Amino acid sequence: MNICSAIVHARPEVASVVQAHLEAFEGVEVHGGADAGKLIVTLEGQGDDALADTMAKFNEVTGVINTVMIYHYCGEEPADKEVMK
Amino acid sequence: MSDSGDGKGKGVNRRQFLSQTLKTACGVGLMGMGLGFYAKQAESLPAMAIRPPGALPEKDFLGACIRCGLCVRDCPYDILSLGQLGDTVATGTPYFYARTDPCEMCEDIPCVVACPTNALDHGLTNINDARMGLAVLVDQETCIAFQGLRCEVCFNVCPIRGKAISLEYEHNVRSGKHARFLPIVHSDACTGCGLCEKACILEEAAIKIFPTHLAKGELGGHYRLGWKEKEKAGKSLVTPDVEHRYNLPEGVRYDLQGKGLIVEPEGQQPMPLPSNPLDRLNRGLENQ
Amino acid sequence: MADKSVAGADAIATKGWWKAHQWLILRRVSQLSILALFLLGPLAGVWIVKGNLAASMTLDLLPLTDPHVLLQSVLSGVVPELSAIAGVVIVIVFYLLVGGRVYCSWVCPVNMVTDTAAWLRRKLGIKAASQMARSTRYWMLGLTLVLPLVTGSLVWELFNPVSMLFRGIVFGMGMAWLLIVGVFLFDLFIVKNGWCGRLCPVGAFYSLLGTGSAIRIVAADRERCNDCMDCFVVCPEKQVIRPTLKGADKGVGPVILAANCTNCGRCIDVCAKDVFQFGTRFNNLMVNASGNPADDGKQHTVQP
Amino acid sequence: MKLTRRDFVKNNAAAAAAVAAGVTLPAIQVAHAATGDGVDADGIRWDKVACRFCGTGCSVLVGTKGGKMVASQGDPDAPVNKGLNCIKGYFLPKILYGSDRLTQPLLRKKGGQFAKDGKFEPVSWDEAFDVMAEKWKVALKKDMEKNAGQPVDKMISSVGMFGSGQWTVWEGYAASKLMKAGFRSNNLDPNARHCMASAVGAFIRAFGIDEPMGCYDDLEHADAFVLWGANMAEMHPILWSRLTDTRLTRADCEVHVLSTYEHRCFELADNGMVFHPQSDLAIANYIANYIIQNKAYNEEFIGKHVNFTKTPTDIGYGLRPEHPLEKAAKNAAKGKLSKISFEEYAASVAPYTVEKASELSGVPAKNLERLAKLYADPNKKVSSFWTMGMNQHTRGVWMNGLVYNIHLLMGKISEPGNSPFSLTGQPSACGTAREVGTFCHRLPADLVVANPAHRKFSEQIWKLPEETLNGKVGYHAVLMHRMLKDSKLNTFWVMCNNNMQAAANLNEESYPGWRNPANFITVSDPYPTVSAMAADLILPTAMWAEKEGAYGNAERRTQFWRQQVKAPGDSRSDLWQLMEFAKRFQMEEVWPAELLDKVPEYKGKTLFDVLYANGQVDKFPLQEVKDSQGNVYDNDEMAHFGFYPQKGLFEEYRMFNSADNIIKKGHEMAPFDDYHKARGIRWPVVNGKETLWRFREGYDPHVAKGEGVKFYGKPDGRANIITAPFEPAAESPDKEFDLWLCTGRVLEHWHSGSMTRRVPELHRAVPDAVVFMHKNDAKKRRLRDGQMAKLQSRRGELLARVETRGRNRPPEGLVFIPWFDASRLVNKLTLDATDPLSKETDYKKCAVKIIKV
Repeated sequence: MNICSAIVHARPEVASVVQAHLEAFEGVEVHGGADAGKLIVTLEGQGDDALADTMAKFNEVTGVINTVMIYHYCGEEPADKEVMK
Repeated sequence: MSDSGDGKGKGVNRRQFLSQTLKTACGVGLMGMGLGFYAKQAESLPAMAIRPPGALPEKDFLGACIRCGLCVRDCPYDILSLGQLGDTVATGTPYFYARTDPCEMCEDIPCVVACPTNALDHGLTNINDARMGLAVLVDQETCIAFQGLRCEVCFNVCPIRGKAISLEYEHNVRSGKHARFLPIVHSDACTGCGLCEKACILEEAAIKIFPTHLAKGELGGHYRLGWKEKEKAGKSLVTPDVEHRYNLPEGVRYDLQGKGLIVEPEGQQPMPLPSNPLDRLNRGLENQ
Repeated sequence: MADKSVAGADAIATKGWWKAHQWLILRRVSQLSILALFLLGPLAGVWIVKGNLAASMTLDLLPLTDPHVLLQSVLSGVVPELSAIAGVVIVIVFYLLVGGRVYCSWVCPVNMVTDTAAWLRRKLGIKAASQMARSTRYWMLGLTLVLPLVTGSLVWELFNPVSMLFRGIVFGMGMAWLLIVGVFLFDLFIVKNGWCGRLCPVGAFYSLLGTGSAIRIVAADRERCNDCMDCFVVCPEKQVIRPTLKGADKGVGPVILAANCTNCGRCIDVCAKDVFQFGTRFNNLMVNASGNPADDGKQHTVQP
Repeated sequence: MKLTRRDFVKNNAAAAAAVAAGVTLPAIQVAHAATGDGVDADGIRWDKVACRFCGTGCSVLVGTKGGKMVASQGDPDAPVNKGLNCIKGYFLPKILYGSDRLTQPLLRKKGGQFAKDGKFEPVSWDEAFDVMAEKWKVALKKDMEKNAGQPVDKMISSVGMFGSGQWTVWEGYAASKLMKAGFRSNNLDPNARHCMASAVGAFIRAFGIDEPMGCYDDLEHADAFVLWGANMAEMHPILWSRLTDTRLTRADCEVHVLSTYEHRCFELADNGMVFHPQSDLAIANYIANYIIQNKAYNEEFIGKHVNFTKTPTDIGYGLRPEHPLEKAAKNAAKGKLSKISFEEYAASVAPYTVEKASELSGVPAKNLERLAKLYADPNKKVSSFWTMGMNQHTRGVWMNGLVYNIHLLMGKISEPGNSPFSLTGQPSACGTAREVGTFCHRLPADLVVANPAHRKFSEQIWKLPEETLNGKVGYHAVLMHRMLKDSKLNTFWVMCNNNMQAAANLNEESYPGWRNPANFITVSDPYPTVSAMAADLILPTAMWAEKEGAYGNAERRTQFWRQQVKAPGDSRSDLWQLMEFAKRFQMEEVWPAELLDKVPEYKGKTLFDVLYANGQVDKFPLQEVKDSQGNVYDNDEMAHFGFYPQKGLFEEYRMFNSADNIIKKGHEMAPFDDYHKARGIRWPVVNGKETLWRFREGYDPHVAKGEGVKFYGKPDGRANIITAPFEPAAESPDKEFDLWLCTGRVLEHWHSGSMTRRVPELHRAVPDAVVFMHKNDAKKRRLRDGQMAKLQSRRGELLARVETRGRNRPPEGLVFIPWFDASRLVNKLTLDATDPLSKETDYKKCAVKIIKV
């Protein structure tokens, strides 16, 4: 399991368009923040490289100003174990 | 007075006598000032100590109460104590703590009757007129009634039922389908007996009795509540409004002082009942 | 002369122990039974007397009110209830009759404390450490009456060890025992008879009340005095004795008229020569009228 | 909602980014799982449990830590209460930890031996059950001798059990099976007899099937509410807050309240009516009359779905047969319905004019008319609610029926907002007492002992030889105490209730019965209650969440919970006790040889083997009880017996209501495991779907398309309108005993107070039972508020303080006293008059006098 999160700074006026673009990448989820122009994004993928590549591609999306990685998790636990209800 | 000295007075000259007197006077005077200042502190009643019913305003009370404890003795519920040296309550003066021993509001108010000095005002003959303090719902965040739980213990134990504490019903926005039963204290009826504080089921009571001067806000001297003034006067304070007329489509009324725009439902008869049972029978499937 | 640390040793020797202590014991009985009466309610549920020395109600019938406390209260601007006024009148009449400072020696619980201090002081032979004018108490009295006038509250009653001790015993002591210990230590180490004899405004008030009171100690057989000084040793207000005991020459009558005599009767106890007796202030008149005080005085004595 | 480890990490990742960006994200779940493994940040494990108290059926989340229940909260996801609780629910964990919990069996002994007049001494479970089984065996042997050669519907029994609507579903079921199948005795009755029997009787008579057709959603859909003898404000606090909310938010919503004294519901009432006790019969008949006179009735509905019937009148008061009132009754205890025409029905209610109803009830005519108009208005959806005011009534079955009459006349039934709704007082009066057959006349799922077909069906499910089940209706609750006194019932086991404080007429019936030297009384109780004090053997009981449980509330909602904590000391659950007690009996000791001959394989076995190790109840092996977060829970009964008894019992019970060949449909339940996942499911559950409103097409799977409404509990699908007149109460005030006495509850305490009085805060809030009375009545007796007064009836007396300004405001001539207070036993005063049909005691009406002490 390989998961990281990032803040994607985008121009507020086009943030929602950017969000749609980002969500098109595989394993990418946008959790919110479009109003403030700071999109909260999580990425999920197979290896560190794949994630780094995806992140790099964020900056090519029109309207993206900058991308900052915040949190990175890689672990071997089975990802489908229930932890809460 | 013939005892100004231990038999040594004989040898005392005028000068010595004067200086001795002056010394004593100064000493006692200083002591008096000390006592006075300390007294100010010692007399500051803590907010949680409540005076018995009919107690004069605190300042007058401290002058009038001779600390005899007769009120304590005549309280049938034994709720009153006398302040002891080291307590935060002025030494020898009567008080009770609502959380542990609230006033049971005896109809004949024996504590007042017992008071020899009018420190407990003998003019108080109806216990409902007592103002020992004022119940204040100090914490809406922990009062479980404000969270929508069904408690209302304070309302239920209040002896001035429905007047000193009333329940206000309010829609519970969070749950969407329950009402909240909010206890509201009314200072015009609350005697400050403290039964509510005692009964409050929280670890620390959310409703507490405070001295009235701490508990009450005061409206700006210039402002009146319009609806209350109107009620008092029994009519509008200024010229009554004229009758209004409106441009309205058919089947629509306008009630200026009441509901505003009223659209009459089409073809629906209000009560009394239609005499034709067919109306009933054709009702049928409106809920399907 | 006998050992001064045992006052009245002569008296015990000549009259026996009981006779040499009879007034002391009676006083203790009086002080303790008053306390007991007040305690009977809270402890045993037998309500004969309610309240305390400031004001009390006996059998729901007899109100008694301390005039000093009530006076403070009135000075703070209060109009007392009828029961309080009645209580004060009864109390004043009583003390006018028996002597104002009878309150101090027969009623006040602090008396037991200060008597103990005085007794211990004699035993331990502690000498005076400092002096204080006996008149201080009148200044104190003035103070207790001025304070309510100025502050509107009974300031003195926040400190008064006299009311506090009694109330403490009946209603609960709190930290008041500290104050009592203070009085005790003050009397023991600092000023002899310091509290009751020099400072206490309550005593001062009662001394004024009793200036003209009827019952008095009479040095009826003062000519028998052998100057053993025992009475001076035990007397808490010893300045009151000399003018009378030694005043025969100056034409002073045999009655101790000084207001601060507490009528405690201890001088009667300790006098091996039976110089003193209880009598009335009118014994003096009779001396003046008949010129023969000794015989006449005796007829008016009170035998316990 | 499930959260996998991946979601969890992702959420944490997103949350971290959100914090860094200063953005708030609405839908991220991080809170609970923060520490992982199903416990919260404080190390508390949370799980759902149904509230222990009233029939509302709130769900709570309880928090345990270190084997102790340390926290609770209203369950925000529970549809009934949405995270709310009443004041009792707020203190739920504390009921487990009263300082005087019983932790070991106690037996009356003298010189080391059991003695009826001995003192309680601690004994082992073995000794307790040895002594108890010996007494039961003596009684069973005697019964077997007497029953030799008798047909099953003539069999007597001198063993009995008094159970509870607070038992868990499987405890009630296990008890029913033990008594009826094992001991072949129908002397099993629940305390729900005191509470719901009249409602049951009326349901069966009117609809042929028990329990309400509506559900709590009626509270949000009604235009008007009518309370007939229910103080919902205090007794169903959360439902009342829903009702109040509807009153506040729904335009033109009205609340009508009927009661014999003013109580807290009157605060909300638009039309509050205080009527003379017993005159509700007249009021209900007047409303029917009004509807008919104004031709407002729903002709189509009554034409299609209703039969008109009448019930015998002058039926007595359920007292002992030698009582003058019973001797005078023409049709004592008769209830067989006979068909009448609509016109006959109309004529039967015609005398109940507004004038007559007003005169009998003391309610002003205009209030009555307002109520009648409400019911008669076709455009108003009306929900009627009632509880003990109508059920604890010597004409309770009649009265329930009279309200159904009104709803049926108008067709205002079985649809959202139109609902005659009988609320329950206990958490599982429906789920346990009624559904699994713990009444002396019932078998599980609405079957009855008197019906040979029902017995046969039950015998098949229970794997019993034919003619095992006793066909004679057993002793009901009130009769049990009379029979104990008469030495006809000799061993008696009281579980999960406090009947010595509850049953009426303590001095003349209950206490002499229990202390009768011929009898052996066992009480299973967690606390030293009045009942425990009067017992011979006390068995310490695991309570509430100390065992896996299930309750069924008043809207047919069945809720499960897992065992949260262990019971203290040697306490054991009622289920353990019932099953373990069964091990003490060889089949030869309980069944006669000729019955055993039919099943030779049962010879030499124990009752436990036949009842519980029967291949059905022991079908489910040991397993881990786990929640969806992976928390593992104890199940002490499973650990002890080596199989999952709760599941086995429930699944066997399901054969009564969900098997293909069931006799009465409409009671279907979901499989055991489904309930542990859900916040309760409302039966009938068909194809995994629950039922909100019964008998109506679309809502009820048993009503076919095109049928509209079908009361399928009755063979012809029609409900009964049953006419019944006003008849006076059993005991009314007279010159000497000049006041009506009404008893009841308060919000802060539940029933006999054995749990709530052990919560210090609740005790402080309401420490003593006071007698509520009118100021003038107090004045006449020179009584003041707070003074002690002596209440005296023909049967006993007690002292209580007078309250004239409290929450209940009785009219002149009536006093009210709550019965929670074990220090003043109100049941010394009450009369054991019952509804002759339902056998439910009338706790609301007897005559007392009050004297100043």
